Amino acid sequence: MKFEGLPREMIALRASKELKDGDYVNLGIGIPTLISNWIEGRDIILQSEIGMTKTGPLAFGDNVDQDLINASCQAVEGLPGTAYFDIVESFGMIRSGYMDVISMGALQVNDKGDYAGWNNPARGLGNVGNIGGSMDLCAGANKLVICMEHTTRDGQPKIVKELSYPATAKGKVNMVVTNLGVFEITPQGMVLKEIYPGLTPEDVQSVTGPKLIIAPDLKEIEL
Amino acid sequence: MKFEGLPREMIALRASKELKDGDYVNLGIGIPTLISNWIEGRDIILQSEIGMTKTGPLAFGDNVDQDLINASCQAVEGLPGTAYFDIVESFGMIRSGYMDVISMGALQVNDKGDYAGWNNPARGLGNVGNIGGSMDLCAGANKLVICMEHTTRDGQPKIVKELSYPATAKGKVNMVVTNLGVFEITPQGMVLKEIYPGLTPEDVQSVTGPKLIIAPDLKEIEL
Amino acid sequence: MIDKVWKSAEEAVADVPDGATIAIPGFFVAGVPRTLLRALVAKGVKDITMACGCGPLIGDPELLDLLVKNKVMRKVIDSYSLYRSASKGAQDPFEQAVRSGEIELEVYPMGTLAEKYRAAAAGIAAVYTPTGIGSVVQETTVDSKNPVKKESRVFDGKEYVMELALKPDFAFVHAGTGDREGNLQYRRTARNFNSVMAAAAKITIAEVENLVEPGDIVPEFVHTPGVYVQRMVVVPRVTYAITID
Amino acid sequence: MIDKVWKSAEEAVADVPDGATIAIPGFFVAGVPRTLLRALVAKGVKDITMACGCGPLIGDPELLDLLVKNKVMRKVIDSYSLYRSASKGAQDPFEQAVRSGEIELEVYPMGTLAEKYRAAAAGIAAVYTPTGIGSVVQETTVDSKNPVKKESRVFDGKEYVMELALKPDFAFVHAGTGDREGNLQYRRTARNFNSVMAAAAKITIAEVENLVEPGDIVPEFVHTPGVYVQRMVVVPRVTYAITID
Repeated sequence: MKFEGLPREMIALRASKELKDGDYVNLGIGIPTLISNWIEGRDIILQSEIGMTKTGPLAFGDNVDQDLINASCQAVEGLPGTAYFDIVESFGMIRSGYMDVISMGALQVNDKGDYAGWNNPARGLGNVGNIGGSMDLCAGANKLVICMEHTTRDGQPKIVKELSYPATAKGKVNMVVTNLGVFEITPQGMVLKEIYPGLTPEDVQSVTGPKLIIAPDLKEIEL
Repeated sequence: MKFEGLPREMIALRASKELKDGDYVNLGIGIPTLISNWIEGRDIILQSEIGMTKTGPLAFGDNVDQDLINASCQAVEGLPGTAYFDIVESFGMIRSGYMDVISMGALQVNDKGDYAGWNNPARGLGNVGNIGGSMDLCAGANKLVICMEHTTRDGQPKIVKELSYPATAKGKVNMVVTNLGVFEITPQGMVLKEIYPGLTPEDVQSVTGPKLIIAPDLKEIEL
Repeated sequence: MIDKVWKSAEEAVADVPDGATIAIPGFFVAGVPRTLLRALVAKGVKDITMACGCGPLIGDPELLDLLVKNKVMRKVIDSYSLYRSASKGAQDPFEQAVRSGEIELEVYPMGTLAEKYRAAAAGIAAVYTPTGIGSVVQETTVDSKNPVKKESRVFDGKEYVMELALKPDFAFVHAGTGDREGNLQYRRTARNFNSVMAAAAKITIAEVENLVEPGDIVPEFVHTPGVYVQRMVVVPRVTYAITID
Repeated sequence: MIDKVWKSAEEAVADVPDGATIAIPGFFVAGVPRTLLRALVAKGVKDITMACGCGPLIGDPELLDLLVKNKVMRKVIDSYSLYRSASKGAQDPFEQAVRSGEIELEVYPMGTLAEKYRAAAAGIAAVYTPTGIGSVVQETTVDSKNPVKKESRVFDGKEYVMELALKPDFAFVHAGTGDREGNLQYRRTARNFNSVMAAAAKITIAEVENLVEPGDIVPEFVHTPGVYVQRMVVVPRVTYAITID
């Protein structure tokens, strides 16, 4: 079973509404990177773990500089107020909680707020993989929003009862935004707060591992 | 018993001969600070723990800037090649061994290379005192040269069998330069290597706590 | 537009509660947040712990007297807080308050204090440092009232002492230049403890001599990124005596 | 006069012995010491451990192929050393060498690696970091051949893992500007791991695009003080593709 739901850009748009003016924010590779397209003109400061605050838009043409990239290895621009710093400072501010919101992609999430994203065992490389900055970002997150497709390409749930992939962090996820809905992790479990127009909670439950709690005020996804 | 020996400036001159061209050096408060008067024109780089390499001479008149002081709170100048950095970097480089030579004053030294300098119990403040950067400098020292008067004002030895003052560090001192002689700390004990002209080893021993080893090639202090 | 500038030092410190721990940078006379400290005295507050690095209070004796007379401080943490001269110290109201037990004094090696603030700034719980091995610092905190035991441990045949992060509630910092978004630059040796304390504290209030607009500071040469700074006030550049004697 | 400039990259790396651990900064394409690495390949050396931070080798695929074909490396330490695409990775000689066991790969969270180099730079034996708690990183090193157990510990009700300092024998660094005494400045995001690795290593060799005289760099804006740098070489600024795909 597979439902279409929101395109990736719209998942990013919905996630962008979790950011408040004045927030310092770090966006991971994948759908989270697309959030930056939806916050232009707002007072939201993007941190890039390579060592930069106030990361600007993607750079093109003469503005491309190999010494100015974001954490996804894309050429970017600075902005008035940009600061550069070294990697030690960059991860110091991440771990000690200066990021108001962090958004990451994921391979799997469960209803306890655990998530897996750094190592897909199907690659056959055993216990090694690309950790990058993901575990540090989780360690320091004040609000961790996972943005992902609701299911794998072949329709398997990515919201699962127990992670089968190696965990990136446990109990750190606050919210999950997928193409089918918006979910909040609570001590009682995973709450379906917003749903893609035309789907029923039963539809969403049918492609979700753990039993969902349906919010009493469930509404359509707000874009 | 008290012998006159070298004036403080000459103790500093003798100690300055322990510095090689290219050395990075940190000089503590007291006689060590005077060493800087003897190295002008040489390729010796002074680090000041406030956060500065290539510390220049004392500043006077219009060159005085309250934002440019050395670790002894004296106005100083910069030099071409000066770098400023923060306190974390400053003590990082001290602890991890980037200082080739460190020179400090002392209240007491013994023949095992222990020394006391941060807390004079006679002040009556109990266990508290001014530690400053002294213990970090000892922890990172490659070569620690103590410069001091050989005895207290009332003629008591400052080179002692056992420290009666609280230790700054243990087993870290390599060399002691006093008004009466130059001493090296070795696994066998304290070796009198150079002596003030006119004094005998017995004279020096008479104002020194531990039994001295007299160097077979004992000579007059080289200035 | 993000604008972290407050109207006055008095407003910026108005919510500092009794009992707070405030990080005070400065190395004797260099880089001390004198205006914010005077605003704190004027506000009237008690039982403050002043978490210092290297003698910012004896670098400003008039201020130190105000702090003692107004009974602002319960405790001082520092590496070099006493006058070098014992006879001058005996006359000093601060040292007298330490002797009488009215103010608690806890001292650390300077580099250890730097690491304690740095650990807090970087989300690190504790570090193992070689500094102080063989001294009383290895065994306990050096505190005029309540020494607390410490742990040490051997790595690769060498001893190290475990030091815990020290996270202040507030930091007052002093910068030569700052933009409205909180990016700061310090002059010469006035940087010292300012940058690490700005990063370590929960709320950082920066007094700046020159206020500029975002973009005016070359981005490679920012010393304290604005993310660490919550409030700013503009202060005049005042000249004062360079001495701790 | 102190002058740390050597005639060529080849001379500057000539004494790197087989089996050395070399810190290689760079974040994918930014700030990678490409000239020094090519000189190392040309010299011919074996069993090197490349201690990286964030994918400087996959940022320069031609170089990575050279390193693998010439069997320069015994081990790579990194946080992000594999191509993102599994299909591209399967074609990659480096990934194949990891699979076959010819090259050992040890991976850490990026911030943990930064702390490990930083601890070495600062004379700290170990730190307690919250990163990796709840993952395999808490229990052991993540190593393709020899995972080693780690310790964790609770401070104030929160778990932290103990990470040891990582001190390289050499660091090769790349700076935009440097003076003859070794003071360095990095451009924009090319700083990344360069400054911490320069401070961490026993011997640091810096390749610089612009060589200037002492005094030409504003002293407040030095990123790496010259005390950390033992050798320098001047290299041209080469433009290359910005991609890891």
